[in-house]
Amino acid sequence: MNFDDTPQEAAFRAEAKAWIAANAPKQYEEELRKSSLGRTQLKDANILEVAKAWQKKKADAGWACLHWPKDYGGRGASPIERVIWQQEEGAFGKLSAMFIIGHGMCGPTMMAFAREEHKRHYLPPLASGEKIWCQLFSEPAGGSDVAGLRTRAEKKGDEWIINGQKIWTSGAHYSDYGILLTRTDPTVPKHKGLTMFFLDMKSPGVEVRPIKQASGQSDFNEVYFTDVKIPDHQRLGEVNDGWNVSLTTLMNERMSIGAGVATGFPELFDFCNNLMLEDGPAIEDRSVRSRLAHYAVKASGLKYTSMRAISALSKGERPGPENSIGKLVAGSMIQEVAMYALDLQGAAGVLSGPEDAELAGKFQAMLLRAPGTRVEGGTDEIMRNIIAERVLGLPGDIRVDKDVPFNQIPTKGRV
Amino acid sequence: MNFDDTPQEAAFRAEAKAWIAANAPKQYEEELRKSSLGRTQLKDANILEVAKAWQKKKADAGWACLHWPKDYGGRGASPIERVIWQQEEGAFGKLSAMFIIGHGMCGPTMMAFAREEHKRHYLPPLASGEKIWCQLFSEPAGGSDVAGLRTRAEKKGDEWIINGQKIWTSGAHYSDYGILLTRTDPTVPKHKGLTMFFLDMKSPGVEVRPIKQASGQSDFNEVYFTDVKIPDHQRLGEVNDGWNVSLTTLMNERMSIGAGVATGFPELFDFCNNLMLEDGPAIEDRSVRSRLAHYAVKASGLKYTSMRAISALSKGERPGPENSIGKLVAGSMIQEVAMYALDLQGAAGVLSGPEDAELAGKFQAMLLRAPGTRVEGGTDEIMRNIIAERVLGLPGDIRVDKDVPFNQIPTKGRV
Amino acid sequence: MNFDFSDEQKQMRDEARKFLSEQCPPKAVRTVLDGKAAYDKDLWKGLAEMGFLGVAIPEQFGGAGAGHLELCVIAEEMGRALAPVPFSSTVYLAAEALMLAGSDAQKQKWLPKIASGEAIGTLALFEGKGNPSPKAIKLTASSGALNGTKKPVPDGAIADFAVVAARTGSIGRDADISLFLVDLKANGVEVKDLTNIDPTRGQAELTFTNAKAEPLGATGEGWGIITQVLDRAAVLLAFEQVGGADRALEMGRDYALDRIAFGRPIGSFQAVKHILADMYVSATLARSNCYYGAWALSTNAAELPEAAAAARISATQAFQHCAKNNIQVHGGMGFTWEFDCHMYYRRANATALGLGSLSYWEDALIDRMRKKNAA
Amino acid sequence: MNFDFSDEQKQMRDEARKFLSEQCPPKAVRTVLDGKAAYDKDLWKGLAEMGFLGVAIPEQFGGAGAGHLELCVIAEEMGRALAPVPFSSTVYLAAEALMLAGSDAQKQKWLPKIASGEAIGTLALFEGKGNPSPKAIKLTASSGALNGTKKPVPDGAIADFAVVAARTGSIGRDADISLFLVDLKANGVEVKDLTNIDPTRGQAELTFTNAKAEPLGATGEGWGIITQVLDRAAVLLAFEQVGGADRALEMGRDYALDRIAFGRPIGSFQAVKHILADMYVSATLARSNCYYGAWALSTNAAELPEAAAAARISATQAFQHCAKNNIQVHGGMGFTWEFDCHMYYRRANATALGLGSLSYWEDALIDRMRKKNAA
Repeated sequence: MNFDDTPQEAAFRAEAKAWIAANAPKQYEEELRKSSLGRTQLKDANILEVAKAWQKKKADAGWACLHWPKDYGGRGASPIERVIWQQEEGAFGKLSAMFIIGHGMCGPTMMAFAREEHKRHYLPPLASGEKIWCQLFSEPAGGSDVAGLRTRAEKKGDEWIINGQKIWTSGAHYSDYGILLTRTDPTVPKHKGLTMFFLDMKSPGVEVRPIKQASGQSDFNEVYFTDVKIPDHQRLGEVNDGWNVSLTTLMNERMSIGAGVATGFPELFDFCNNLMLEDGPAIEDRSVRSRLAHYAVKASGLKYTSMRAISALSKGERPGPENSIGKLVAGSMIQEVAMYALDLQGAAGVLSGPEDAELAGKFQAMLLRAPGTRVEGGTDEIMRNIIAERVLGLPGDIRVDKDVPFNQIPTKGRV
Repeated sequence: MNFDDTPQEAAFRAEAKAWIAANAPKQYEEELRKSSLGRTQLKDANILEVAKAWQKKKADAGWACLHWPKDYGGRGASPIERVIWQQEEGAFGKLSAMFIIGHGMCGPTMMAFAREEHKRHYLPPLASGEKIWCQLFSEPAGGSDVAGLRTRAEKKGDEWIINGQKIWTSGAHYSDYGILLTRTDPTVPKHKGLTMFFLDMKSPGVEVRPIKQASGQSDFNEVYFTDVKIPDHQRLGEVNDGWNVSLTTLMNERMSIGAGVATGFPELFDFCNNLMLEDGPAIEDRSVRSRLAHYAVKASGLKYTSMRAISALSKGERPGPENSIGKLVAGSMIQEVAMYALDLQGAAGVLSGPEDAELAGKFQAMLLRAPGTRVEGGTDEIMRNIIAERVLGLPGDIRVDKDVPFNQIPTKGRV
Repeated sequence: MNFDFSDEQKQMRDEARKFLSEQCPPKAVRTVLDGKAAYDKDLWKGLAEMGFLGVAIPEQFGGAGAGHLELCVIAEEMGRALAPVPFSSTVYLAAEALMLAGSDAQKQKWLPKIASGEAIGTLALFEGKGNPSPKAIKLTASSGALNGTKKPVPDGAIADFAVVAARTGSIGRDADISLFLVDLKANGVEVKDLTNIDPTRGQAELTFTNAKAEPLGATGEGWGIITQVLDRAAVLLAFEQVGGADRALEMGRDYALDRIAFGRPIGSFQAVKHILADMYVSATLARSNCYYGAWALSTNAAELPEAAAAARISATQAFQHCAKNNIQVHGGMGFTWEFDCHMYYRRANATALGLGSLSYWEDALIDRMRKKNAA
Repeated sequence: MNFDFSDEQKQMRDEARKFLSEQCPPKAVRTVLDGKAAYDKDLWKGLAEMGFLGVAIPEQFGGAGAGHLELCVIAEEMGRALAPVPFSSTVYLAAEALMLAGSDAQKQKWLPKIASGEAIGTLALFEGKGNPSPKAIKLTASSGALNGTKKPVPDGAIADFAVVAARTGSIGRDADISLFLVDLKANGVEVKDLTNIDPTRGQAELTFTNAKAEPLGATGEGWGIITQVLDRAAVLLAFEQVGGADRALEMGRDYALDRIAFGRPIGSFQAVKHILADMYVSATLARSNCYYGAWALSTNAAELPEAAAAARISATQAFQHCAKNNIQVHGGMGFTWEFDCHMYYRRANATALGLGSLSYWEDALIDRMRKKNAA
């Protein structure tokens, strides 16, 4: 048991470290480091442009999408090298946020199901950040039940005509391409009538509308499709086999480990370390200490769970349910942490304006963003189901819609 | 909004108070008051005998089973008078523990379904505590799924022959009679093939074996039936209508409100008020205070919920789900409280012997008894289902065994 | 015993609910949320006309003279509807302070205007972060003039007058604090609106520079009055919180009944059922604690300090719990600006802090129980 | 980085598991539970023969000299099997204290006997209720003789020797505490067995009346040694706790798969599934914190105090959580003496207290993090 690199790993780390030191946009490092849930922005620059420039620079030097094959814009690196890169990239890694969907989900799906010429054409600019991709699965009627989607794709000649609506599409407003899951046969049970495509987001008939979130920000979009045409050669996988294709996409999402999840603990500890309460320093108050300890061991537990997963990865083992655990624990924890930080501020905890609020409103922003963390990418309840079923081997929920043709499943609970 | 008695209520209270003052076994009052979850015993007397004597005295003076008709040994009192009696009886009410099943469940079931001559014969000695009754519903295969019971009753002439096993029968070892739910038709869906009886617990073929609980005590029994004969006139309700009969029994259980549930809070508050920690009085430690406050408002919330229910009762309204809330909240709370009280004792918290342990091991006994409180009379999960379905109107769980003949329902999860 | 509101009080609740459902639908709340108005003036006027603003103000001062139980049932409905008006600052804080400590002339001047909706009042207590404490008050009063800054002051930007806590002694003990009445439209008062997590209820910074002020109550008795005002406001605000919690629970329940996933209403999944059951439990416990608080408030019982703290804690927990899990039951839709869930979440978290935080009241509760126990 | 045990260590774990599943089935645990034996002598002997008792003791003192990572994997298996032997007192407390502070002669006298199973040792620290603290130590040492009472002393009734913390200064500061080695079979030691919530691990009261004792470590350095011993034992006991938590989770999972209610395995109900999922989460977080503790222990890292506290807290929480909810998943059957669930519940709650309570370690963790932060 050790935290040491192997000689190979050490060499790789040294190379990465040196290149980052020479090339990273240092002027934003401090700002990126301090950003936390609810607000990653740069004061004096457009974060989208800074991110694209950094990604391009990485790609030109062979540091983009490290685990992808070289032919498609990657480096052919090992999983552990990818983790080392992430560790060294540090705060600059926050600039990759807008590429995560494309690199983590769309790219792998293209690699597994697209034609070779498409791969050579589309993947390198995706890796280099010149083109941004989004993922179009969720629908208003879907939610946790992804396969309940209703967006239709109908074949006309060599083309498919798409009509419907997607929701929760991160980055659709700045995306160039997207992968799209559609219903091609509503007369069969829901998992059996789906087909996957990729499409140009600039196609006629695609309309992107930002969703204003409860926090007041807009990280997500609705995307409307009106008679959008997609050529059949942009189909991914067989007709009506889209569910299996989407499982590849979602499985790849689970592969990205080691990035760490935001728990809010470091911020809270730091805050309490500097806070004076009426009776003395907050950090000397035993009720504060008890709460801090409670959160501390969750945060460290997640951190070391992630390290165990990285170790397993470096031995070639498949990742386990670490991501589900991380999301489940961190999601509700960051919400509690934010509430507690406001509590410690007393009545002034309501203030959220950067000039008047404690720490420029960091915890207030966290509080308002937190409800989303317990939902996005799978609700707490779905995460518990995943752990119960995939890890513990418990039976799946009873599926009343399993053998029912999709168009006969009820759509409204009360009449 | 007030806590005042009406003139009638005040008169009733005065009468009850005076009678209790003149007649209650005062010598045990202090001991009864101090007893808490996990141990209600008397040092120098057999609690069963003391309880029977007190019940008989009450019955002779017309203070037993207040809400029952006078003809059956009661007083014909109003629900609010019953509550007033309980308030005045105070710690002596703990002596009624062994009669609760008989008075709260068996008696009302007999009143609703037995023949008139049986009622006149059996109910008065039940009210006076001369005869003790038990309830024989639960089975090893049953648990939360009461209707999944397997004890068979087969008709032979004017008699029924009973074979099978019951479990979790409180007081079966000192009971004279019992009400018994049996399966009379295993070829129909499970709720439709049940029949209810009452029987003499001294009947040949009835064998009672105490269950040793996790706490080391034995409050419950297994009861085995081998060719036990019950005459048909002891049937309660129609053949195969036992499920509906049992619902009457269980509904009456919910009617008994106002008795209050044990949360452990008063004991914990008292303990912390007298405890010195290394740095000073426990009650001045802010982490202790925070924990205490958390429990305090749950305890007071339950207390005032119960008072609201009593007020509703006195206006003739039906009791709501107060019992489910009380059980759900108090069950897990008393377990946490016990763990916390041990925590505050430090390493010596493990000691449980009356001579060496803090407060004679009160909290240690509470800890070991507590897991039972989250299960007996319906698990936490069943309570949440009841609240969700009966109060909030949410759909029932999906019932895979609903229309399946009982003898075709699987009995083992893994083969 | 009748541990419940009377039929007349329940009737008043029904009236208030009906009035608010018509005059204060979510759309009206959003007008203030979106910054299109500082508060809902029409609603404020309507509440005055209904007699709700002065329900607990004696008739001789222009109120209905009904009492605090009536005010509790109205408070619950205000919380349910998220009414975007300065009700809590004016009615729970300013009016209560006046009724407790005001001279006849002061009551005569302000209470009728409160009841009629002509005057908005508030309590200027806090000076930056921290909980209620005499030590934290630095603003000074001398020769009837105030100097210093208060923040956050609820509804401070729209208030006509404020009860201001000032230091009149040297150390910061209870006896060093006195209260003053200040006309906020007069010279020497600078008002700055502050952004806060619940834009439907404003917060402001008030800077006083030789601002003219008249004493409210005797010099050196300010802290005692504040403590009483906070206890009384704690009960009333707790009713608002319970109203909000109940509504959040209803929204979650309704959505769970209507929304289909995996071919069934999501409310048929135990995970969702049990979230909602737990919300019901916490809302019920809070309501019961609030009823006890209402009894203590309405009878001026010796138990009020303890009852107020219990109601405040329990209602804060319940509203936060129900508001956040209402979003959870709604899933992604609950996290959109379009759905109303976040308005309850914002209000729940804002009301949790306004009179001092949960930790503060927890500590206070045990302090009070301990003193009672020792007595 | 290899944040995992080595293949050899895992092999040792498999051996230990196999050995314990054969030599220490629940029936064997029940023999001690039911008071038919003070501990399982055959098992103790077997553990010695397997080399498990001396796995971290250097070869020169009769041990295997393998190290503390190896001891961690064995500790986990001991916890899993609820081994009813004085392993934690002898190996984590007495042997660690000897290795840290013993003279060569002392090590030579006792360590080989520990490794061979001939001697049972313990640490006599507590004097009634309370957590580890120099102030709480009243037992005095003068001229090599001890006077005073220790309680509870783990496995005190079966131990051959004890490391005893005594006051050698006047006030009760750290520097007033020294350690002594006492032969418990000698004159002046009175032993009383005490009933405790986990009868599979004994607790005793030791009364010393002019009992002969030899110093362990320098005078006045006792508290520093104790702190180190407790940190080391915290990591090792945390592995026992994680072993127990894992087993409780497995028992619950298995029961949920087998038990039918309402026509389906109870493990198909979300309420039950999610209880088990949460148990898995807490057991996993605890395991990861323990691995970090194991690394710090095995490398004598400066991070040990912080890592030990985190492992202790996390493992205590996980074992209590899993043990109590294993009973819940079992329903009524889980509350019978016949089922093994309560043995894990008893052990979980007893191990939560042994080295100082959860509150104590929570406070210690933040103290340590704070100091590191300030440094």
